[in-house]
Amino acid sequence: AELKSIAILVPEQGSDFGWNQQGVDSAKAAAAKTGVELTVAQGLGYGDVRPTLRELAEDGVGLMLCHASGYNTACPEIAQEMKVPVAIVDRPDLLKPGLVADYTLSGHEGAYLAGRLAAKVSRTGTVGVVVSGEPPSWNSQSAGFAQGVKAEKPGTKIVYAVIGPAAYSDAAGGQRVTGSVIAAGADVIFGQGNGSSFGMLQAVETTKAVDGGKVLFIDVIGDKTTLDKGFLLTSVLWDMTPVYASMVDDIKAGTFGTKHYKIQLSDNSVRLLQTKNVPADAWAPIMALRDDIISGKIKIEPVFDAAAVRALMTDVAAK
Amino acid sequence: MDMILSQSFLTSLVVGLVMAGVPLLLAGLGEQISEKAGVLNIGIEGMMLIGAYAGFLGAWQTGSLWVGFLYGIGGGMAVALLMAVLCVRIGLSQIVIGIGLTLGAEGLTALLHHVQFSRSYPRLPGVETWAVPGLSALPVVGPGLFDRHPMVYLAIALAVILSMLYRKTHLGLTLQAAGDKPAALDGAGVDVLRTRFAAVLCTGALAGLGGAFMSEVGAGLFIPFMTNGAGFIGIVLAMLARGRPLWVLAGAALFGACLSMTTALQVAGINIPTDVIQMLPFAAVMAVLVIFGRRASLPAALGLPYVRGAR
Amino acid sequence: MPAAPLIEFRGVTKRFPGVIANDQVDLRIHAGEVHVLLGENGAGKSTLIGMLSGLQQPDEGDILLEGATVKLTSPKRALRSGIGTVFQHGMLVPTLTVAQNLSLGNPWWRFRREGDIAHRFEALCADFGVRIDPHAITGELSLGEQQQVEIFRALLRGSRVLVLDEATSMLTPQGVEELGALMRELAKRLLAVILITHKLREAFDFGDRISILRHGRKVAELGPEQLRETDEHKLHQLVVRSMFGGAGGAPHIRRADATGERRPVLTVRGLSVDGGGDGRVAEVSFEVAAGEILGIAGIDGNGQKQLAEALAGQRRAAAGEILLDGRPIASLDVGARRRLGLRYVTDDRLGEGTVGAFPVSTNLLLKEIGTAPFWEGGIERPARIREHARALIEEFDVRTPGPDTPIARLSGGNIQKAVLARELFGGARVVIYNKPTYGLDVHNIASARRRLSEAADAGVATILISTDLDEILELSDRIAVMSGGRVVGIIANDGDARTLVGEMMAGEMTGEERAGEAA
Amino acid sequence: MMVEPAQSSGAGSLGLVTSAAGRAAVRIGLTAVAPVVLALVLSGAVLSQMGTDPLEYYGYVVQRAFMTPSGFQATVTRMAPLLLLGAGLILAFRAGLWNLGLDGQFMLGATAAAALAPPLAQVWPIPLVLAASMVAAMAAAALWSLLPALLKAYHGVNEIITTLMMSFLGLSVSNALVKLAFLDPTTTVPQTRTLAVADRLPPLSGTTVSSGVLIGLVAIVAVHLVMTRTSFGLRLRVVGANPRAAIHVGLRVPLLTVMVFAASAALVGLAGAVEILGVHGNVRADWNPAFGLAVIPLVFLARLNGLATIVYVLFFSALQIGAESAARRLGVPHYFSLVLVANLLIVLALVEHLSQRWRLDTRS
Ligand SMILES: Nc1ncnc2c1ncn2[C@@H]1O[C@H](COP(=O)(O)OP(=O)(O)OP(=O)(O)O)[C@@H](O)[C@H]1O
Ligand SMILES: Nc1ncnc2c1ncn2[C@@H]1O[C@H](COP(=O)(O)OP(=O)(O)OP(=O)(O)O)[C@@H](O)[C@H]1O
Ligand SMILES: [Mg+2]
Ligand SMILES: [Mg+2]
Repeated sequence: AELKSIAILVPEQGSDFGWNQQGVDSAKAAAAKTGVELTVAQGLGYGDVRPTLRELAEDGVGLMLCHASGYNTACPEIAQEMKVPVAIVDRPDLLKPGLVADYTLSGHEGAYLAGRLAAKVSRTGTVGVVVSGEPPSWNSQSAGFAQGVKAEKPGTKIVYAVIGPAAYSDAAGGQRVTGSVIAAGADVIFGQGNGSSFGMLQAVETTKAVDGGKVLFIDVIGDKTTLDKGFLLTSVLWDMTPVYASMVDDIKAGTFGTKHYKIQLSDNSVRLLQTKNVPADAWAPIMALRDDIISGKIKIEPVFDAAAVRALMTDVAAK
Repeated sequence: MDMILSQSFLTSLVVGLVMAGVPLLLAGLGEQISEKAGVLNIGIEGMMLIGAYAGFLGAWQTGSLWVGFLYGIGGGMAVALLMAVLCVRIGLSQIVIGIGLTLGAEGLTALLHHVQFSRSYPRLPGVETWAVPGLSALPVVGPGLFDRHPMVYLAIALAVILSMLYRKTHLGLTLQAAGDKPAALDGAGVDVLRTRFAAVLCTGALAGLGGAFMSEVGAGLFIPFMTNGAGFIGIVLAMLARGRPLWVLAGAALFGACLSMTTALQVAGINIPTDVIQMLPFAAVMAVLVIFGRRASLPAALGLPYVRGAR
Repeated sequence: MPAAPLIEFRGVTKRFPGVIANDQVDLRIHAGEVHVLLGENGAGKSTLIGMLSGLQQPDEGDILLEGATVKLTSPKRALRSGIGTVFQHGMLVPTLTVAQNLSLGNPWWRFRREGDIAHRFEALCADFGVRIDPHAITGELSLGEQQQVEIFRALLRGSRVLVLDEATSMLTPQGVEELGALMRELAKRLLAVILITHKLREAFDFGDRISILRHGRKVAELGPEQLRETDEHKLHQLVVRSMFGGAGGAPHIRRADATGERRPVLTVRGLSVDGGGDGRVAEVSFEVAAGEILGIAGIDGNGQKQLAEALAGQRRAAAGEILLDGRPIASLDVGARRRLGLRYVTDDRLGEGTVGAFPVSTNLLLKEIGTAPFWEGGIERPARIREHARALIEEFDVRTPGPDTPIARLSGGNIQKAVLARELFGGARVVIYNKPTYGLDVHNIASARRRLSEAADAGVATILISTDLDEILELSDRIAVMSGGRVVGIIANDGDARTLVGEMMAGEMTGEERAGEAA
Repeated sequence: MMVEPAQSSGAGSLGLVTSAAGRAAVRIGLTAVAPVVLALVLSGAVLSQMGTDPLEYYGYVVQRAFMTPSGFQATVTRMAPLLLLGAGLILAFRAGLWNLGLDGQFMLGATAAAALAPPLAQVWPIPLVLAASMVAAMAAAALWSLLPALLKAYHGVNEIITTLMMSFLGLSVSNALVKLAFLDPTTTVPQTRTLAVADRLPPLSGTTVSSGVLIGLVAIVAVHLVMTRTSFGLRLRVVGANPRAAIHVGLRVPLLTVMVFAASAALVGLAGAVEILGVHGNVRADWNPAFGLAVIPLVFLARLNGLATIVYVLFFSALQIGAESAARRLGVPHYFSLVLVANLLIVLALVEHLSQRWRLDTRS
């Protein structure tokens, strides 16, 4: 089929150095690569997006990228109603040929590597995971991270804390909770959150680890290097460009909605950010592990359930 | 489990309590001044938010937290000025205007943030703490409570000072008369409107300072909607405290402690879902109300505009 | 002529939307005089002194203090100029102590020195032979005490002019006497006292000079010589004519003797009510027969209000029985008692008797909400409601632009007429009146009393609670006196009732003695 | 100019004008149109500060929200929960009760409906499922209001504190319920089961408008009529306007208080149900549209008049729909609509005050 323009819908402004920005940037890159027009609908919030979807469909958009797990009920419904293909996240079960495709994003492979790296650089033998909420994509990364830590140094403790209900914007809460996690011994923080992740970063920058040394921060999805003041260890970067580009190709080829799209280490759609804060000798072994994962030598199963994630943490902590 | 008992962790819980509690304390003390004087200041959430934004802006532009606090106070007072003119001077409904101001402040700060900071997310450098000589050497509470930014001490001192002012000077009497029987205060030769006007401005100043503390010290940055209902909790604290600043202090500490506890339980690996733990502070307040819920002695003229000689 | 006046009003005019409250008023107030302002309700008395106390500013004219024009732009200015005012409605903060109230008005940063002010207050009290605890919570004092506190407050502030707006309306006869003595004492000490009252008796007893306002204009002034020299009856006529434009006073209504054995309609036995902080009722028993008026006299705050509310069903009784036509009703609520014919005319018409923002028509049916034919199946029938209102407005001569006017826009007297209409309408068996003429002018007082007695003549068992002894004596068949929540005696209203009641009110006779005597 | 004082019954009625039509037109012009224009101008200043042409923005909002079929349908659909929330608020506010716990009650209602409807739809006929879910939602929200209601009615505890606290609590509870009790096991997303599109409240024929809007309209008109035309409404208004008079005339104030709270919360809960059954189909964890703070100004703007509330809700829905679209085209975040509503509220309150003063001044 012919495809002239696509649209991406994101809940927050596409300038958050995270989920939203990465989605918008990737969509831009994919549109440029495949030669289609892109409409960006950002800051839509977590309410009802049906009006926007209908409007986009009326405007002749040929593919709508619903880049939020909260949109995965509305988008397939409107796809059906308006006969316009949509791509959603976190609902692989809703696949529908020609209409609905899923690209559940899981950076668990990258998070696993981050976990290995964290365990390597931790001096105190304790690392922290701070999240603002427990959506599936974060759960799988939290789990991946814990598995990585465990694999690298089984004795390492993992402290896990969720900030709270309104935590997307709770920057002060992010700082407070991260501060407590650092005080509980963590000297590497794996942080996932939107606005609150800036609070986590702030805590990392301004709090000393229990051994008096520096605390390092591992970010997810986006690249905050330009904002870094020397505390960013790495980031599990996502790049949806290949995903979006192949969606466009699939629509053109008439095969849309027949397969799941993934981000993964193998095509660099998930990768670990190398910063100057990574010790020189630590990077090479991590890259070797990456190759093992790609080759299938190491298998990491994604864990999406919050309770299972917690079990993983306490498990580790109990050792 | 050992980390739960480690000194540094316990300290961090005290720190968490202080960080969460101070903005609530300032907001509660501020709201209390208005309420005493008979103005139910529902706009305090907006005042905090503007204070948070202005405080961050000031600190970020000048590099000085103290200048930031002044900005925050100014921001809060600007909103309060609007409220005072509309509700005290003109006598419009305090609840309507309060909600309007909160909405407006939410929208405005989110827009300003979008225009100014959403591409750079600037953060402030770490906060300089000031250790109270002697006390800061105590275990746990020493570093947790007595090695903080001076604004923490000032906020706590403010509760004590206000409590003393209310008891020792005519401030408390004047405010109480403005709230309980404004006509009597007027008859005694004190301008009721001016008293209430000043009270609302003080509320704005304290709420703005609380917001500024949140953005400058609590988070080190500004994020839209970051006050997250702290102002409303301030209203609740002020109402529960029935005019006594030290009760606001206790209430703010309780709330802060509950928030700290949620972190503590999680870090301890106690597997209760976060949402259940998050209910703690609110459930605590409701429990207090159910158990001690006698007729809350709110000022008789609370919420009513004063018009001299009205019949 | 006396020396230059302390205060002088020169051509003072004050307008309110739709009313000229004061019209070119000239008035001189001299030191050492009690100057009485008379005038019917709405004549402009409060407005005039409002300008003196800084609450309002004149639209035209000047106020002079010792010959010099002053601008009294705020209560503070007035206080500084030595003008102390005791307003019609109390002006103390009920939640503060007396001493705290006295120190109100200091700048907020000053340290509190309640000890000092308490001492000075006590000294002043002693000077005038009064005892009030400066550390008592003001709201817990009696109204008379609160008023004395206000007067002393004005004196403590060094006032040279003391303004008392309807200061006597809340007081008992003794209280009035005491206040009169206090005023005379103040005048002796060369203060100027301005007294506003509705009672001519007080004006003649306490006043050195009387000014009469009518429709905002000063229509007469009687100096000390005139007051001394003119014959009392003539004086009375003169004043009444000035106040009301020659219409004369109210006709005297004396009830036809209504003694004789009649079946009691309302029987109260051993009724006790916990009043909380504000007065209680203890073991009260009495009966009222059809067509009978039982007056309940007593100093304000001796449980009358609690008794009335307990009878009406607004307040729970702690013990005792209430029988209506022999049927116990103590467990019934207000509505059920009303349906049985028990009605209550409250003394607080604006505070609880009416909903000011609602139309007259609704207020006339406020106690019948939901009943047919005005509501059918819960649905309002506006035409019938308005029709009902028109009829009552007509019958009770309620002066209102129409049935849809919010009742708060009516004058006090007309609001009271509407309340009377509501309570007397349809099958009233027992009506409890609580201070039914409080705050009304002479005309309205007369018409309210006439209503009350006509209803009684038509067979309504009537309970008349009043602090106005004259009213009780004028209307009642029997008189009960309440003191400290008890009925200390019930006597027939005959020749020496005034002295007996006065003695009981003053506490010179115990309930047992009284009961023995009355039996 | 001579203007008769408007006849206003009750605290906030919109002075249903009885005087001559011309005068009424002038008054409406001055008190309704002028403030809107002024608020638009003030907010427009904010827009132009952000480098956007206000006229273009407003034009675009009107165009999208009213002139395009899908936009208008979206506007009308968005009205449904707001109307129900407005109805609940009018009921409470007219009775003098500050029910500020809307968000918690709304979410509990929504959660109850979302928990019940999908499994029931497997076994019961759909109309019955929808009705049962709505009843459950109303019951859940009403139950949640019981504690504040009882505390207010029998202990005089200020309901502003308790409803706010219960609102925060309710949000946590509904979240916990979604994540722990009513989780959809077929997906990793923490949300309830989804009610199939075909099983939801049917759209108005030929449109995408949820028939929830009819429920909303019926509810608010019913509340309006109850408050203005029935004995029950009058009793509530007496309680609201003068609680002491209510006791004096023998109304059972505590009972009425509890009833009003329950009814108000039930309507709010119904709003949640209608939003779920008509639009969303499920409740996601951590979802909270926070309609409360937006609706309160609307009912005040409408002076607690049900019919006027419909107009303001329409205005607000249009603003939201238009602003979402304008955000994309003109780059103005939709937060702008908050600024506009706040401006409108303040300006209108001010103008109303001034016009009342002016009315008094011209009376003599
Ligand atoms: N604030 C006001 N606004 C409008 N009209 C007023 C106001 N105050 C007084 N008036 C009107 O001015 C007139 C004079 O009122 P004022 O209170 O001075 O009378 P008064 O002689 O003290 O009566 P009363 O014996 O009832 O106390 C009345 O018609 C009154 O309604
Ligand atoms: N606050 C007010 N604003 C405007 N007008 C008022 C106000 N209060 C009273 N009035 C009007 O002023 C007039 C006088 O009021 P007031 O209560 O003093 O009546 P009055 O002359 O004493 O009558 P009555 O003898 O029946 O009590 C009335 O016509 C009333 O409508
Ligand atoms: Mg008067
Ligand atoms: Mg009068």
